[in-house]
Amino acid sequence: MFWKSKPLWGNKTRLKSSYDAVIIGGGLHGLATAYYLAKEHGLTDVAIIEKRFIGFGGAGRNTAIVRANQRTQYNVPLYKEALDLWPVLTKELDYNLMFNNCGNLNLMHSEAAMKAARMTIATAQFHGVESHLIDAKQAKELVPALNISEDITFPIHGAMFHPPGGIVRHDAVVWGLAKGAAKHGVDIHQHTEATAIHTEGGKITGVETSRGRIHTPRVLVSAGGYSAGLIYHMLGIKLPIAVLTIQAMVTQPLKPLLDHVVSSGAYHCYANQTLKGEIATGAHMDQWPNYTTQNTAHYIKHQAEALSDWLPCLRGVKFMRIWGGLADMTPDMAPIMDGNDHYEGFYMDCGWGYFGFKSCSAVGKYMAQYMASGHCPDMLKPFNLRRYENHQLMGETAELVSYTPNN
Amino acid sequence: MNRLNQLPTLRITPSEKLSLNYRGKTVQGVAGDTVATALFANGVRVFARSLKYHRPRGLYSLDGECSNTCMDVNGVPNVRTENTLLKDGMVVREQNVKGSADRDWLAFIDKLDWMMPAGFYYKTMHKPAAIWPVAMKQIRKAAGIGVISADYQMKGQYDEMFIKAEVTVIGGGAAGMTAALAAAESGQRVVLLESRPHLGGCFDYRVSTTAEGTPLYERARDLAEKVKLTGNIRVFKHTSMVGAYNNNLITAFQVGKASDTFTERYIEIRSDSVVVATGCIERPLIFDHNERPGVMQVGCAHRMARTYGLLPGSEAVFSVGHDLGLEAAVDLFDLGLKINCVADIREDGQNPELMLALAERKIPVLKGWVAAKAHGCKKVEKVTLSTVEGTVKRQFPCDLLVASAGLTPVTGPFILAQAKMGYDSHTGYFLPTELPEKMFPAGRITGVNHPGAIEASGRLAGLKAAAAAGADVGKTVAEAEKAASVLPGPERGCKLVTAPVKGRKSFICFDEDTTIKNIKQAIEMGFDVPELIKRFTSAGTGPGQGGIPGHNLPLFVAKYTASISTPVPTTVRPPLVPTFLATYAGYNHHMFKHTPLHDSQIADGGIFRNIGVWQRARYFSADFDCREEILNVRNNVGMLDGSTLGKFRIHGPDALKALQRVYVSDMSKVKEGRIKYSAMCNDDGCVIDDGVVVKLGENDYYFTTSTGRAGQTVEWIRYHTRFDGWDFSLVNLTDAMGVINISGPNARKVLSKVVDIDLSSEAFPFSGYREFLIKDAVFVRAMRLGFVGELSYELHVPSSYTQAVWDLLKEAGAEFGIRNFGVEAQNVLRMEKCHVILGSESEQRTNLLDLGLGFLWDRKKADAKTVGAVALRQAEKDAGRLKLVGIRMEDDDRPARDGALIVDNNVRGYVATMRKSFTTGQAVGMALVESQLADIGTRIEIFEDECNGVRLYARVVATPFYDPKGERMKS
Amino acid sequence: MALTLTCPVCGKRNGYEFRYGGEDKGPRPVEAGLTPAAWCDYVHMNKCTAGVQKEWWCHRDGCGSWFTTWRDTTQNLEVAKPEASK
Amino acid sequence: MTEIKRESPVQFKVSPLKVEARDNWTVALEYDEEGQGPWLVDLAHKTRWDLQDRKVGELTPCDLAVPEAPGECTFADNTLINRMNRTQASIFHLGAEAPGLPDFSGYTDVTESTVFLALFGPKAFFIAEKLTALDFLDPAKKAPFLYQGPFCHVPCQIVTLEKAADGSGGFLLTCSRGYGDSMVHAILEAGSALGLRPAGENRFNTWIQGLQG
Repeated sequence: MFWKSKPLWGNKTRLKSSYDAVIIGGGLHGLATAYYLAKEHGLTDVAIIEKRFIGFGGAGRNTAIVRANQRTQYNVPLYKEALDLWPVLTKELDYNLMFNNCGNLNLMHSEAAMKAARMTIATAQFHGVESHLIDAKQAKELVPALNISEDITFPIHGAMFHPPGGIVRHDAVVWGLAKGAAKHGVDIHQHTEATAIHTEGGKITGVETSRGRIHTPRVLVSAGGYSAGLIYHMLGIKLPIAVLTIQAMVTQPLKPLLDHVVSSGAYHCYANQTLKGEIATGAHMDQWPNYTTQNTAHYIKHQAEALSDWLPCLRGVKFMRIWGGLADMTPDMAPIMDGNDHYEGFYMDCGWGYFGFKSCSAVGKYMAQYMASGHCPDMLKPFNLRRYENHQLMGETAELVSYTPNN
Repeated sequence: MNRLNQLPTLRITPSEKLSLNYRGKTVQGVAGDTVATALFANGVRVFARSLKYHRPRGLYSLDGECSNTCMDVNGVPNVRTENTLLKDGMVVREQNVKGSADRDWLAFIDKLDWMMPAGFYYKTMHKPAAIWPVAMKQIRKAAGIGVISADYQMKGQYDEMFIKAEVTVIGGGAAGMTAALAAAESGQRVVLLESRPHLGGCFDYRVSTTAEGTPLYERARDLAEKVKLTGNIRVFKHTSMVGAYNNNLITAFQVGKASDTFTERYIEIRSDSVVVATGCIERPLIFDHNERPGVMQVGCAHRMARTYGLLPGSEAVFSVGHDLGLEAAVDLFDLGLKINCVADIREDGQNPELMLALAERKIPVLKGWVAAKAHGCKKVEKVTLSTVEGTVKRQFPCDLLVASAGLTPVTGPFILAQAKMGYDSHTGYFLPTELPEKMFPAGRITGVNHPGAIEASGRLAGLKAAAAAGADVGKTVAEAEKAASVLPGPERGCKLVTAPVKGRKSFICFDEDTTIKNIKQAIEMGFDVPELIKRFTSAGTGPGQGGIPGHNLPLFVAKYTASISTPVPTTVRPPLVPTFLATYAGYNHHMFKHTPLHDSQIADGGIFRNIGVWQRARYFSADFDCREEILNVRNNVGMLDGSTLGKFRIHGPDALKALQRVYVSDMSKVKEGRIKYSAMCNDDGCVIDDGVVVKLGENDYYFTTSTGRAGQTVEWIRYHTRFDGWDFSLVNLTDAMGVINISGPNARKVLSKVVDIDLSSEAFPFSGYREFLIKDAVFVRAMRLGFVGELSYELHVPSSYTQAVWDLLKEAGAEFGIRNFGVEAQNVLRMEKCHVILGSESEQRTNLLDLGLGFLWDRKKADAKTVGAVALRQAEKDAGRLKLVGIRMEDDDRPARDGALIVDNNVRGYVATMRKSFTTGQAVGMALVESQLADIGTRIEIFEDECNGVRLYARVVATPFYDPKGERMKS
Repeated sequence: MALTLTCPVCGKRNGYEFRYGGEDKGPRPVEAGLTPAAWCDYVHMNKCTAGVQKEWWCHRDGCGSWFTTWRDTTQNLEVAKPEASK
Repeated sequence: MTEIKRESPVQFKVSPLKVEARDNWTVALEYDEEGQGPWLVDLAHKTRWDLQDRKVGELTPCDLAVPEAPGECTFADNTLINRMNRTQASIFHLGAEAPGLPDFSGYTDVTESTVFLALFGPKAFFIAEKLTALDFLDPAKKAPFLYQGPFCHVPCQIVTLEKAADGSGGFLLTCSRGYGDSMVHAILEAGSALGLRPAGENRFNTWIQGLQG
């Protein structure tokens, strides 16, 4: 009977003194990696160490957009696989992840942006991902609330329309993966803080936690925005990361208004309607390191100004709630997935910026493969840390870097 | 409905009639009414239907803590009608109903709650997978409350202000007013914010008296008068505080009165210190059907009568947990309400005077009793009262059930200001365990309820705030502390969480239709933290911003989970009151820069584009191919407004050193009378800017940057020299000079009609720089450049004269058919010459060498620590890089589109810019390709979007495509 | 606002008037013999301190000065220079 | 034949009642219905200099001292000197004529670089507070003083010449010339409810003559 209640991710367990693998961070990437380690690789003696509760960080703060229309050939296949996994996971986990396959519109506000979009669309199509360039009129047919007049700050020239994308219920992914991981034997330790990583002779030996020491030959740090600080603090490894606070907000719930995810780079703004009817919108980051996850007066006003321009009917709607999360930004807007380099048995999965949600399923799968075999799967090879000193930025952003926090 | 028109506490003007349209009928209200009170006066009891179960909902609080009275007003959804002032002619409709609020066809859903336990969405509707998309459509339709049309245009004027105050007081009740008066004594600037349209708070409607015997409403009006007469207090009424940020930035919005020029106004206040005197709302009493229309909180029932002159019912039962409830019962009885019973949750501790007053009126009082169930379908008809333990039950008829478990301090401002909140076992409140810096509580929020104590705490907080803001009030603070200490302190609060019920129809959150049973289900599934339960059950995430469940949810979770001993509060987030986007947006000024030629470029038919901060003419042709513009430059002469170009003067003893740091070339080789073209890189060696440098004198240079970099150039140079202590000065002259680019084989002929100097190629050669006067008045800096590949002069003219010089040239060029060309024509012209535009032919991965600009780099100045030089050296021999090449299509009639990919089995690069050249007839362009494809003659395969697998082919060719020897631009 | 910063020229101002210029890493390293790893460490790598750090800011919308200050990244507040700074 | 005329970055929608030709500028002296204030006056034609030098504090442009601390101003003989930072000052010539640029490399004539406006009269600062968070009415600040900061999002130099707690007084504002249209539009929009009107140079002269006593 589906209304009978029992604990979703098992009863609370004792922290053992030894595990085959320890994952620091009970977010989406940690949970997904644990799930696949246990399910695909038989590595079931895995502990997830979470300082607060699962889904506290970015997992519960993102606006749940999924898509696979990244810029480079390194990223598109990974995100495509992630996108394809939502229905699969829904079935595997027997948990409705509520994938709303509504498609994404990425608005373009200049000739140069249209050209950039064409390159991205060609890349998508080359990899078998559906994506099209449409003009402003076509965009308005898909999203009647759009203002395609000329008299706004950034008039709309067209859009990149990406039908396979959409929205997934992010909390459901957390709880579903936790359920799946627990079912395959993974121990989820909430309210447990990792305080140190132990090494000996260049090898990982254990993790110190607020509830005692764990012996383990493998550690993955997948603590979202906290990863870079934690890795430097515990192992002295510096990363090309700046941790920023990114904000999002919702309006009061409305009857259906937006049938697609709409976003605009020029306005630094996206908007989509949740299944509950709220317009979820956000994307602003203050351009300095900030671990607070606090929102700002500046931003909620900025967002209202931007939406007044391109979704003007929303002026008659009220903002209800704003919140913040962390985004760990790299200079080339691509993540760092690496392992067995500085220390044998040390793995990291970080630098996701604001792409951590959409990638989590596929990354869990490949990071699990990496950790189980010790060898980097081809899919993850381009994301190594050494690319920065080798002058091989990934090109996920076209923007010329300057002395922003990314540099 | 008859109004109680003579009460001294009224905030309505009964003689001033206003009308509104409800469900197609015109009904009357009076000035001072809210939309909801006007509807109530006209017999409306069911205002809305709930989100999930379509349960009837009525007036419950009057301060907008829930969506019960949210309606559509003038096409705007989700308006809280209970605290929106009535304006003449409003059109009001109910929301989320099929039929009407009174008769909603979807009301049957209420019976199906058993199908919808907490989180049921997660466990259903995904098997088989095909069901989900269908189900989702239905969910979307059912979800959401109001409707906004896609073409809705919000009316009204939206103002904004950004002010500074030494002290901001949030809440204009007795405590807030007293605090403001105290803080103002020292002459500081004080801002007082009150969410209701009038000051007075909980004194405003009460006839009980102060220790001196003054009725509280009179006392409030006296204080308000004093505030009004105090010059350094700025009062904002009908102003909701919505945000508190660190460093005590407070945000709020004000609703305009009929006489104001604004509809709503956004307010930001930078405060040195803050007094929070927000008082209390009521903690909802949880029992079965606790949100039936006719169930009302104490303050709501009381204010309906005292403020709006409307008796909230005819026959009432009270189920309360605090003295304010008893006080209201006495007063409402005196105003004509029949009261069948007053159940007080508390066994003892009641104010004896109130007990006496109830007895005198023969109102039965049951101590230790509580409402267990409200009966009636759309309205309350009777109530079951029960002992708190649930052992004995009794029923009473009534059409009004005044229900309130206790009080809840409005601590939102503290939570937003990052205060840690803890459970206070005496009051039962969540209070700050440590106050945020320079933030002070005053009044009922501290737990006091005695009128004198409320004022005393206000005075104390006001003085402390003034002191924190720098006023010298030490002695006064001590006196105020003493005065407050002798008055009654915080009162013990009622701790009851729910009536003795199972909770299937006991609502902890009205907005989301969350019941006690749902919460229990969530806890059993492992969600044991209130914050997680909130996410899982949605409780507290609706339009009421958690006003209803905020206090009860953590109390219930603590009670139900034995593992948690002390209740843990949930978070609140801004805006504390839902706020229109229109209000936040305010003026939304669009700030753009215009060139000195802006108006004439418009008059000439320019089609503009926003480029960064500038607006520029991109086309002067109806067809965006710009054929005529392009050919006129190639064959004749054209003029371009290049004023957006960055222009700078750098001077001082270390000016050259600074240039050597940021430019890749050796800038000591700049010759007088000549321009030097060079580039700036970032630390990755990626080119971020290019431009020319001119030497004006010893350690005195003039240089240009690209349009996009102009705003950041000064800080870039200062950044990269910040450790050096060099002595140089930078002056941004970007806006000081308009730039006229006159290009084409006839350019010299045109210019020579306007200037007196020798323009021959010998006297003013390519790459030359000259200064001269036009008409003996206009000082011009002239350069011979070749960006578009023709004979070309770039004139830098003082901005105020730019239009005059342009007009002179236009006049002089008339005989040659001179015409404008825009940015797109320039883009094609320069492409034919393979001159790069940064960001167009380059990206983050391409460095100076990749672009073929290595000739600009002087490797012999390592001491200069030139930005980017290290990266260039380290990456120089790396084969795996993208290189910029020229390509020509095999089919000249089929140019690839910009952005097309270059592929084999993998992506190997992309086309940056490509056009079919009107000049040469060839389809040519520039592309970034992996270095193994960069050799001339290499055949490359192009994958265009929407190509359906059909590839195009091109070859790498020599560059430039036009006038390879540069004879034309040097002519 | 939230953040305020103290410009050495203009005094305490709204944080949005400023541009962040990175963790303080000291002067540009000497070019000779600089390894790719050392170059990368200076240009790209950060400590990502969750706590008080010394950092660069430019008063972009004001006087234009570049200056260093101390800020607690867990509070997003400017703080006094810590006594025992490394 | 085209006349050589100079154009201001600022254009009001109303035409002036009285104008005067000066150094190729057409200076508006008076407008119709200037009202009771506050007023907005275009001063684009007034000469402005930038002065930068390591020893700027020791220089005496127009025989006036450069003030010591950033933010301080010297105002005398229709000349306003504003100390910007350690090495820089701006000089505004508010009279009818300006002296020639001194023969010292530290000076740059920046008259052409900026929009130059005066906003003064009753409630002048209640208009300002709709456009900037800068605190002009700070009791600790004594006029004249300089702020370098954002006004309607645009970096500006703003010199307060007079102020009172009731929001009256006035200030001079410069920002990049290109913003002229946007800035004037924004100021007039914010000021419309408070009666802000364009005014001519005469009214400005009366105001500053009063200030200089």
